[in-house]
Amino acid sequence: MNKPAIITPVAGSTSVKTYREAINDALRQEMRRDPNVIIMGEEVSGGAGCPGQDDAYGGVFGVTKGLMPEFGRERVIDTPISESAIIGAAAGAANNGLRPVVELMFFDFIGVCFDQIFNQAAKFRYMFGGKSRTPMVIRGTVGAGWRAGAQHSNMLHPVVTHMPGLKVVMPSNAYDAKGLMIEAIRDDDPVIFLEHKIMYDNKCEVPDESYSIPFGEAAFPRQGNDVTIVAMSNMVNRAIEAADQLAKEGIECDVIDPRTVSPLDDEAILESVEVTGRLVIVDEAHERCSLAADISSIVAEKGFHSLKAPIRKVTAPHTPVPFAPELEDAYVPSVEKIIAAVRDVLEA
Amino acid sequence: MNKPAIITPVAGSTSVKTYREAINDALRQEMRRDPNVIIMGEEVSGGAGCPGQDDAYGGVFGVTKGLMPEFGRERVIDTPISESAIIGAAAGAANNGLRPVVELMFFDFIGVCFDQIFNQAAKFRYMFGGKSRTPMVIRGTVGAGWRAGAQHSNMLHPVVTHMPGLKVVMPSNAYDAKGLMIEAIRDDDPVIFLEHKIMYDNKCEVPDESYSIPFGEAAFPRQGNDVTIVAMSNMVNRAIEAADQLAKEGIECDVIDPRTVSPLDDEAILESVEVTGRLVIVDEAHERCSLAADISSIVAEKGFHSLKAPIRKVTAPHTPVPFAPELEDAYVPSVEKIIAAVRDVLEA
Amino acid sequence: MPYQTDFLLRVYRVMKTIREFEERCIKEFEAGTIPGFVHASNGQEAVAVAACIDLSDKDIIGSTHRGHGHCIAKGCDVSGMMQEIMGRATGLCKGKGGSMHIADFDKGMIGANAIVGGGPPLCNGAALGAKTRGTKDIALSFSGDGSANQGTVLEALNLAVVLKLPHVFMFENNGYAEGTSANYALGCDSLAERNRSFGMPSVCVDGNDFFAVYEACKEAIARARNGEGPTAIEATTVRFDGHFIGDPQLYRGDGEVKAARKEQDCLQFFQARVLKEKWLSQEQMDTIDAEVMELIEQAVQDGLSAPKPNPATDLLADVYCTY
Amino acid sequence: MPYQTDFLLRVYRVMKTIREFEERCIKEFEAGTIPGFVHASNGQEAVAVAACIDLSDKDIIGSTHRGHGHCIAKGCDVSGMMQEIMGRATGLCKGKGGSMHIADFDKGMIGANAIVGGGPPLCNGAALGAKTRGTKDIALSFSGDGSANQGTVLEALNLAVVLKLPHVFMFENNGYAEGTSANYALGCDSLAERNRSFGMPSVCVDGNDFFAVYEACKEAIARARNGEGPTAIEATTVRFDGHFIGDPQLYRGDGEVKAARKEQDCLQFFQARVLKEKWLSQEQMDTIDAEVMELIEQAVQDGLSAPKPNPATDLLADVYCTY
Ligand SMILES: Cc1ncc(C[n+]2csc(CCOP(=O)(O)OP(=O)(O)O)c2C)c(N)n1
Ligand SMILES: Cc1ncc(C[n+]2csc(CCOP(=O)(O)OP(=O)(O)O)c2C)c(N)n1
Ligand SMILES: [Mg+2]
Ligand SMILES: [Mg+2]
Repeated sequence: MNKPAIITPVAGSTSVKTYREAINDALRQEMRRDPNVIIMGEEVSGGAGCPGQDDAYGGVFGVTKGLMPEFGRERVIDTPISESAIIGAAAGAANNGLRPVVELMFFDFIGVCFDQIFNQAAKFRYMFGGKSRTPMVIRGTVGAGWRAGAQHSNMLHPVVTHMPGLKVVMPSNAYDAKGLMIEAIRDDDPVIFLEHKIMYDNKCEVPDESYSIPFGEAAFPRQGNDVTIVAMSNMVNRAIEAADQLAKEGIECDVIDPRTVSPLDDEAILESVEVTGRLVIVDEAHERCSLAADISSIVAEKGFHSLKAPIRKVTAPHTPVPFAPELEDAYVPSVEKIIAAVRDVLEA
Repeated sequence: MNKPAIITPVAGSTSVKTYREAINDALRQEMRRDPNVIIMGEEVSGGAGCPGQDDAYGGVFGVTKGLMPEFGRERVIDTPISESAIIGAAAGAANNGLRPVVELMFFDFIGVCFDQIFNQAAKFRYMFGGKSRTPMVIRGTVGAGWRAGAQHSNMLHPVVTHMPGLKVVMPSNAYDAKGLMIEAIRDDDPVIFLEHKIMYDNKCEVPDESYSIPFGEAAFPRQGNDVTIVAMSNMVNRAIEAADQLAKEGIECDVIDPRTVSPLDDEAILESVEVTGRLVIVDEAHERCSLAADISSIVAEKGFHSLKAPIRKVTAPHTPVPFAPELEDAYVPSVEKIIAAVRDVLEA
Repeated sequence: MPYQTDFLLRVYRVMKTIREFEERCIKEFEAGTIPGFVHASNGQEAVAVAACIDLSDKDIIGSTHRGHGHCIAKGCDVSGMMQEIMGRATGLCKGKGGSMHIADFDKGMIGANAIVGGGPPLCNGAALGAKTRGTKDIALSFSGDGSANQGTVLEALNLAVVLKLPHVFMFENNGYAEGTSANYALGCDSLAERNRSFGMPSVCVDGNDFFAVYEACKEAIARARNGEGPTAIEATTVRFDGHFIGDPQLYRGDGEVKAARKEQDCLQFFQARVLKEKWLSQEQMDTIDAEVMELIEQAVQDGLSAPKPNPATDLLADVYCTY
Repeated sequence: MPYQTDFLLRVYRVMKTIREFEERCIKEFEAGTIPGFVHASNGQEAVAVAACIDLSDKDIIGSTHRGHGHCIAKGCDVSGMMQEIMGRATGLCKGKGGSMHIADFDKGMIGANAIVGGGPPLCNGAALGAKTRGTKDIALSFSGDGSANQGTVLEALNLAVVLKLPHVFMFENNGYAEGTSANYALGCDSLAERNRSFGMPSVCVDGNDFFAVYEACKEAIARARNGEGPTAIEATTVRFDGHFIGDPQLYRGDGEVKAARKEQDCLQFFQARVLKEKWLSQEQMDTIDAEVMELIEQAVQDGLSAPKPNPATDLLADVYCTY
């Protein structure tokens, strides 16, 4: 197999940017391009009504830093702690001419605003007979590894992937994060954009100019003919590490990063399994009704005849995320577990 | 194979009861047995503060009818329309000596109270190091077929099945509904009890006495060696219909009703597939990250070597539930689609 | 004369249209020509019309499960509505929405809502869109006495004040949320006071008196257009029918509904007032009545004869703008 | 003398314990012995202690992300707490909860909560449990000025009134929600008034004056025990540190924190008052200080030497009561 590791090479200068900077870049460039793009959420600027500095946080993870000074409080809106009102306001604004990018500081907070996401924004277009557009992006941080405890460390992408009307983006590196954010902002449907909080300082070469990456097109960070490994978000980086270690022993893994999980590039996965006949799926979410299960079931249905071995899922266990570092580290799928799963499917 | 169609036969008299009556029976018997069992929700009695009759509804589907007159407003509590406050109150009460059975009139309403379910009640025991108990039951109506539109017809069981700390019950008939409700009330963990709204008038012989059905034990309404069909809730009834039609042609289906989807009786499914080598899963939920995907992935991992054909999922499409009867009927998996899927896996 | 004749004629026509539309929906539902379940708003016409009569198509309203009246007041085509309620391919939402999900973006009607409390947060957004784009358009949300207790509505009140949004919160207090009385479910003594405590002007008016509601809305809408922020209005009114069509209404008092229909009919009040003041003549209203009856009859005939959706082409369509 | 000496000694001991516990958490966090992130409550001790000092182990409190003070005031073992915050197997929650999820059911502490607004609905339930079982126990929930805008809290206020629950709502208004000022996020002029508008007695007190908060709580708790329903208390106080430990606090004014620590220290106020009134002597407090320092030092040593959880046995345990 010989597939491009990156789908859309971009002309012009590049520079090393962090995942955080890449997203900030995308937001700034789109806000300059389109006055209807606004940002809303808690602390997206920070310092509202305070005696001290404005833009005190620029988001608690610093992703929106500097946007309020450039675009003003009219377009970078700090809100009270009222997630249902925030998401609802974004959806209503999207129905009335704006392209809001709204932040859920931790995506775990969908618990207090889920209706406005899956029952309202996601369903408008269908319920209303195709007569509405709801161009909005909901950014949220996901994932464990931050010692943030059970209520601030969930993935939750399976829950939104299940929902018709939503698109779900899970970038695994700074390059994809910028291109996919620009695509998300220009997309006319509600997009869930999930940022893994432990990747914010991950760096790579990122084009300085604006570029977008189409949804539904996987990337292929490693290529090989022995075993297919599908992973998303930060698990891609662990899958790559596993693949590189296995490569030393001559085991060649085909690592697939769907980049968007809804829509999902199932062709890319099926084509790869046609060659390898072996599939390992790595998902940081809990196992039950996970994306790992979803992808496994697609292959078990459409790629069954190319399968030479059982499909292995490497996921988090069916437990909340524990606080203690030793437990949390054991909770998150590790490189070792991925390697072990690859060996399994090779021996099976 | 020769497995009991019903796990726990009960002594004493039986009578024909509807799904609705069976659940009402279970609630009444448990409330008589245990003064700590209370019922809460909107219109669970009906008529609160009104000039007319009390118990005016007994739940909009009549499931809790007659309980308030017998147990009083202290134990059958009508609430304002505040689902987060309702679920939170139930969880807090469960932490303080009661065994609340709380009703979400339509399970779609988890959108406005999801945090109290998956982030609070479900996680207490683990987060608090095993030192808490939260014995509560959340009843909710699910499913399409009622011309109730996109916001009152979801299944949503995949979303709660994904969540550690929750148990998820999906009875397909009146007999199971009574036994599983009694088990759910006596269980010390939060239990999601999903009632398919178009089954309320379905009847069968139900023991008059109290009995409970253990969680995690499947039922086997039809047995056969050709194809395994796994279905839950009302889809079980369609699977049975499909099996009976196919039986006329000599195609013998092994129909498995997990009854509870978390915990899931995966042994029963794996054992059946060992014999049939062919699996069809019927799920009224949307396809992505569904329970059908979940079960498929379990078999593709643990039962791979017995598989003789691709695993077929028969699910609802990736669309909201449409209102128009023609569309809604096409949306819900039909007996015809199940039969076609069985033929597929036989020919594959 | 404080009101223009053509304004009063328009008001009467819309109120009458809503009344007859709902009464006919009840008949059709009982005849089995309407699938699912329907929440009729007859008895509450004055609120819907007073709130919407001065709004343009660019102004946005967000409605509830009991939304027919709001749609008609905002200018939705009654034939398109009836076709939608009957689940026809030519309905306002191509039959995919139904009674609880009627929307018409060209008319600034962004949707009925089957989730109690779903609308007000969305109307904040519509108001934010207008404010950010610098138009003078406003948003108006409808809520009931029951939905006033939903956290989403309470959050929306605060956010509207914080962002000074051009949003009028209209609370239709018809005394009931399904079979639960407002007196029971609202722990406060006065909803209007509770709304005011969030930091916005708030009044309570007789929702059966069109003119009382209209004057309150006029002030609130002006405030919103002038960038002075949100206003809350509680309008006390009466639900002439069940929570849903077919509701036995055991929770209502003996003769309560009959008495209300006789003594608290906003439409009768309107007629009496305009006749007494000699603002309109009986003839003028009779003419409108006849035209309205024809309009409704035509809408029903359109609905009954309209094509049903085709699963092969329609089931999977319009989930996304782009795939 | 209006207060018993041993009561005042107890109050001082608990306030001092919270202060030193938090100051030490800050040191330990900076030393890298505490994983994750921690929200310290130093500066707000008077509210926590005044709210909990009269409560029994059967009375329930629900806390927030800033919960250390509430835990200590309710009687949680500080060593068990420190071990939990350090993620040790012997911590109050076996290291699975951490700073934002400390609970101790034996002490009637049903949990800190990392979801803003998560606690008050749960405390309604605890209160309902007490009411239904006919005990005289009560529930008390802590909320902040920021969480006051979360719909779950607003719903809980109304439900508590409707069901007449023995629930005291304590709002700690420290002026900030992370880097957002309460003046900005609360659209209302007065939180206490907004709470009152839900239909319950509501007051605003100086949260830095232990005695002011204590008297308000005493009344509210008595009301709850007598079956007279909920009360809301807004206590204005000061956050001495960042939103989280390590917060640069750019949003605060120059010298704001320094001035607050100097001029608005509830602990200093308490000391000054009891000395002025001659209710306690400096010696009595010095003795307590020494004992507290020892207690905290011991807690930290316990925490540092306590065993860490073992993934093999602990990761999968305690998700369910029964499997
Ligand atoms: C979140 C949510 N909870 C409950 C319901 C069920 N429900 C539909 S309408 C209604 C009563 C609403 O009462 P009110 O707001 O007064 O409006 P009205 O029916 O009187 O017009 C209820 C409880 C719902 N649709 N959504
Ligand atoms: C639902 C939810 N939204 C947002 C957050 C993030 N967050 C944690 S604490 C906090 C500020 C809370 O302010 P306040 O209620 O005043 O409490 P304080 O921090 O002042 O003690 C925020 C926004 C959260 N944990 N949960
Ligand atoms: Mg009402
Ligand atoms: Mg605060």
